Order: sequence, then structure tokens, then C-alpha cells
Amino acid sequence: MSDIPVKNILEAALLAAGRPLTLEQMQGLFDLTEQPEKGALREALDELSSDYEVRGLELKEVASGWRIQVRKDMTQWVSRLWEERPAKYTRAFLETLAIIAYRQPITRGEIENIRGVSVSTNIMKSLQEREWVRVVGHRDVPGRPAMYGTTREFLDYFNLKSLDELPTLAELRDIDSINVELDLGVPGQFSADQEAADLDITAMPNDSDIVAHIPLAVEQDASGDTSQTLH
Amino acid sequence: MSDIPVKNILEAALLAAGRPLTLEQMQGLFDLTEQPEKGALREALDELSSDYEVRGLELKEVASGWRIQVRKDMTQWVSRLWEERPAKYTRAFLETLAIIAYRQPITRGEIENIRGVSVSTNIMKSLQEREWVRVVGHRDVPGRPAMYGTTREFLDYFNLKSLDELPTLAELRDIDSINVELDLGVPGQFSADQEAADLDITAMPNDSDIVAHIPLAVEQDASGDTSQTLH
Amino acid sequence: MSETQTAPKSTADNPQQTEMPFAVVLGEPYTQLPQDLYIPPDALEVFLEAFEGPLDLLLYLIRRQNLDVLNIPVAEITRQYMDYIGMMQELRLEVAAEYLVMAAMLAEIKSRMLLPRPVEDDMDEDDPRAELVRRLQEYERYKQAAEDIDELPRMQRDLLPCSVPAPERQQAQTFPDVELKEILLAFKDVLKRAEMFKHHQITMEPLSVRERMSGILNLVSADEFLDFTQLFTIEEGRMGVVVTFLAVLELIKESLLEMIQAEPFAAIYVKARGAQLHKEIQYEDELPADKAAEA
Repeated sequence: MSDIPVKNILEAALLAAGRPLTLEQMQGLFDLTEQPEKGALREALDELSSDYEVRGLELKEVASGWRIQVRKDMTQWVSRLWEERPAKYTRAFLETLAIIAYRQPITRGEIENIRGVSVSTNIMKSLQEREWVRVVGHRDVPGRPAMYGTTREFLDYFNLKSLDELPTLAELRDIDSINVELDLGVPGQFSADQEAADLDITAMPNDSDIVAHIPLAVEQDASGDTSQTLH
Repeated sequence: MSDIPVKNILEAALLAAGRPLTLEQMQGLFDLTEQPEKGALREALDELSSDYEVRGLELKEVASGWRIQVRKDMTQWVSRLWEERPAKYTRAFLETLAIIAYRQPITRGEIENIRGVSVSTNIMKSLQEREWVRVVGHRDVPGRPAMYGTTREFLDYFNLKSLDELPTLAELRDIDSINVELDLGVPGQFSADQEAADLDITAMPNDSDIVAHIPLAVEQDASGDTSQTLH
Repeated sequence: MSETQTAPKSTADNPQQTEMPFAVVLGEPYTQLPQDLYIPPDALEVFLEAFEGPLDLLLYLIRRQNLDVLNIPVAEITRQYMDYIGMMQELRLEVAAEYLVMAAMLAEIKSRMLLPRPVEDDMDEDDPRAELVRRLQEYERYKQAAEDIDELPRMQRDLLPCSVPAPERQQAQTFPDVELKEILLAFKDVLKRAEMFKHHQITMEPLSVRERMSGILNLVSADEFLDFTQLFTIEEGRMGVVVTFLAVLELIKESLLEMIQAEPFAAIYVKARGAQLHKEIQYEDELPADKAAEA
């Protein structure tokens, strides 16, 4: 050995062991004639410890000896090693999100009416965890069900300035036109003619549609059955 | 992050992983917005590598990525941690492995042809259990025998990045070549103008013997009947 | 292969070895075989186990005499080979079939070498040893490669993997990626299905009004009144104001908004209907502070 520092040997042994080592076990690494005193080992461990101060590791004495471990402040990166790639969202998730986007504010019951099947609590939870959907109020009917709407994060994620950039219903009916529209790279266009963010609301492709549709909505509402308007 | 050096993060992650990590996996440790370029990662790895020069560790790129390992010169101490000596492999095992490594994809029958003896089922089984060898296909001949190839684990285990790093295989010499050499018949030249690969074969313990044989052969060759000279 | 076990005793008990010179070295007839060629019978069993087959044994015989594989003295090597096989059988060791096949091959080569061949023949092609030489070389290169691989620094024996424990794994939350198109396609399916179930057209309000409805619900609270005019942003222009107004009307129709005017031409105030609303809205931190503080 001679020219190899004790701390190098200890470091290599601690890293290779994958378990804590006692001072006796560390002594056992050396030939009988060359075994360092425990004091010398402690010194070497101290050196190692201060070497680690500028790094992502630390030397720690635990019940069963000494071990090298990753420092806590490294967790945010290191824990990604074990992150599972998330599965894809289910069809039900996407449908629910789409319905909320187009029909907000909307209650879960109303979503279920549209989808024709019940919406699981998990879906509503994960939509909110993702911060794409939030409760925007409660409908004033028995049970006061929560009404859901989409968030700014939802718009940001899909690179939309406002919901109006979603294809209109008419366009949706023709799936090919959706493809064209998406392929055209709508976002670029919008970044070009931006002034104030507020302008987006009025700068819609078909302003006339707003005016045209309003009476319809009001008319349906006038029937006194709000849920009817949703189908 | 900001003030934590990339190399610290990489070191912590590589040690925590306990397995090789690819550059992509290292990038995946960071937030999308903070992901270092591969060039930056390589730089950080280089730094880490030179940090290790004064220590008992090394950073090595093998087939599955980069890993931190205890250097060979530390094994004499560190291996004392384990009572069991690492397994030695039999010649039959190593020869079979070598033939698969250099000649893959190859069937068991072809391995047997080269070795001149049958290959035991145990060897094939344990090569596969170690995950050094796997079936990579089936030869399109009667019986559709399995073809074997080596795995990434094999390369990792032998500290290799790719099959190119395997030791160079000795060149085969055609039986004509000896006759050509004999015609030249200049002993000194024989060793001088040999390619390195040829030397492997001719580099026998006593060079004097090589020299000794050449005149013999030439003398015999001069008789015009090579076969006669051989007895 | 264990060389120590192959140490020679003497050649005295093998008198036939001196019968003829088997090689001429530097013009001198070479009548003595290298002494270490012979193996004491008691070591034979161990010795034979060290061979990986007939090719390995042949290579051993050739290499022990420092002969070139390309130029094998077939008769001599065959005789030595047969001696070993004979000893194996004498010792009642089971001789693997491969050894016997090789013995036959050697015998055949030997006899072909003895046949005179026309001089004009291309002797390389005709060399009866060619196939054997090829196989010997082929085997030898992999035998060497196996030794080389054995020499490579390898994990566990020469190199050790490092690993350290990491802090408690905090499972960072990751989400699947979604393309807008996926949502649109999903919605299209919903529409189709809805049409099938309901047998009537789905009508859609303009999304800007829907969006504004959500926005207004965010602004108002159930506890405090908000100046009606605060809902409008003049900078949005006429169309923006219209959208907001329509959204307010819609919210009132849906009983989500309450509007109060103390007297004609007085300020109009709005508040959300229902007490729970407040909690939810307070939770949203994207509510602009100036508007939240209003009223």
C-alpha cells in the first residue's frame, strides 16, 4: 500500500460495500502488519468528510458503522432516477377535460350527462392535481354541486391565449379541418399579432359567432332547465 | 439548483443509481427548463473523472452508460470485505463465451465445430442465466437452431463500451502463406516484415526456434516436395 | 493446462522415440524429442482433464515442440496423439468420441501425405493438412481470445460497483404529455356519442362567453359585493365588454350571480350566490390582488 492514502481505501471500501462499515471492519481491510490505529482511521474519515463538504455526498455515522450517502439537498435530482414515466391519460380523462374546456362552468353531473357514463372521482382529482381544472363555483341547486372550469395553466400548456383558439364546434365536426388547423401552427400566428393579452378575447376568428350564439344560449336558458342547454 | 455544480449532481446520481446511466438519463435528472446540453454533461463528467484521478475511483463509460467504480488497484483491500473469492470461469466456459462474442450470431453447432468438442448444456444455460448471452434469432436451416449473441450486460461486466473494444483476434494464416515465406527464406526478414497479428502466432517462447525451423523448411521446400519434408 | 504435472521423468522407457530423426535443425538431425513432451501416467488423468478436446490436445503437442501450426509433421504428431489415446484407453478412461474422430482424421492425412503427387499440382490446394491446419488455427485464436477476455478487468474480480443510499425518495409528480389534438378527438367522439344518445343537436355557446363566466366567478365572492363595473375591462374594447355582459347575464340566469342596485342609477354590485363559493375562490391565488380587495 504505502503510497495510497488511507482515506482513498476507506472511501473505495465504503462505496463498494453498500452497507455501513465499523472501524473494526475498516481495519480488517489492511494486512495485519499495516493495520491503522482507530485514531488514524478516524482522522482519515474526518478528511473524507470534509472533502465531501463541496460535493453531493456525506459521510455519516449510523448505528452499524459509517456509511457514505447522498446528501439531502440532492434529492430533487436523484429521486428522478426512480420516477416512473407516467402512463398516458385515459380516454375518459381526455373526454372529461374536453367537455370542461368547451362547456365550463359545468358540474360533474352535467359532464356525466354529456358523456353518457359516470365520471370517476379519480379523473376529477387528477385534472385538478394537474392544475388544468379547478372548481370555479357551485351551482345553486340542491346539493350545490361544484362547477368546474379550466385554468390558465391549461391554456399555457396547450399554448393557447384563450379558449377561443380551440376549434369551433363546426370545425370539430370535420376532423380533417382540425388537422389542417393544427398543422398550420396556429400558435405562431398568435404570437405575431399580440398586443395586450386582453386583446385576445376580442381578436377571435369569428366574432360574429359570439353575437349569433348568445340569443340561442339565453333562449335555452329561458326554458328554465339549465341542464338542457348542455346537451 | 443554480449554485450546485452539475458534476455534484451527476456524482450523487451515479452513486445512488448503482448502475450505469446514459447521458439521456442524466439529462432526465434535471427539470426540463434546466436540462444541460450533452456537451455540458460530458464536461462535467470529465471534471469528475479528473477529480477521481487522485482517488480510488474511476468514471468509466461502458455499454449501458457511465458508471463510477472502484479502481483495480484498490481491489486488494476492498475485496477483503467479502469472504468469497469471485468465481473463476472454466476454459470451456470462457472459450464458448469468446466464440459467441467474436462470431455472433452463432449456433451451438457452429461453436462445437470451432471447439472440436460438444458444448455442454450447462455452459449455455449459465451464460444465459448471467445474462451475458441470449438467443438473438434462429438460423433458417432444418431444426431452426437458436443463434446466440452477447448482451450489454456482458460488455458492462467486462468493462467494455462496445464489441470493438474486445481484444484483437489473431489473424488466420493461409497454409499458402508459409510456403511464400519459405520461398523468401530469409530468417531475419521473417520476423521483421510480419504484421503484428502474425507475430501473435509466431511469437513463441524461443525465437531461436523459429529461426531454426525456417532453414529446415526451406531446405525441404527446395526438394520440390513439401509433403516429404514433414516427416 | 498444468505444466507442472507434465514434468518428464525420462525418455528411457520410450525407446522408440529415438528411432529416427524427426527434424533437422540448422542442418543437424534432431533425434531427441523434447523431454517435457512425456507425461507420467499417474498424472495423465489430471492432464487429460485439462484438455478442451482433440484440437486442444493437438495444439499442445505442436506447441510443446515449438512447431508451426502451418507446417505440422503429421506422422510424428499423429504417433504422439495416438500414444495419448492409447494411454487413456489403457487407464480405462472414457475417451470422448471426438478424440477418436480426430485420430481417424490424422491417420487419413498421414496416409494421403505418403501418396506421391504430381509435381505440377498446386500443392497448396492439395495439401492434405489444409483442413486440419485451418481448424487448429481457428480454434487457437478463440482459445487465445478466451484467455484475453479472462484478462480483461472485470466487475467483482478487478472492479467494484459503487452504490450509496439516497435520501428518502420524494416521488416527484410527473404527468403524461397530452396533445391538444387528442383532446379535440376525444371531444369529437363525445359529440358523436351525445348525438346518438340524445337525438338532438348539441348547441354551443361561444367559448369566450363560457370562459368569461368562469373568470367572473373567480372575481366575485359570496361575502362581499363587487362593483359591477369592475367586471369590465375597457381596454378589451366593445366586443370584450359585450362578452362580459353576456357572461354576467348567463350567470344570473344560471343563478350563479346576484346583482343588486339600491336605487335607479346607483352603482350596481354583484356577488356570488351561495356561501361555499367564497372558500373555493379564495383558494385561487391567481386572483388579481387589486380586484380581490375591491368593494
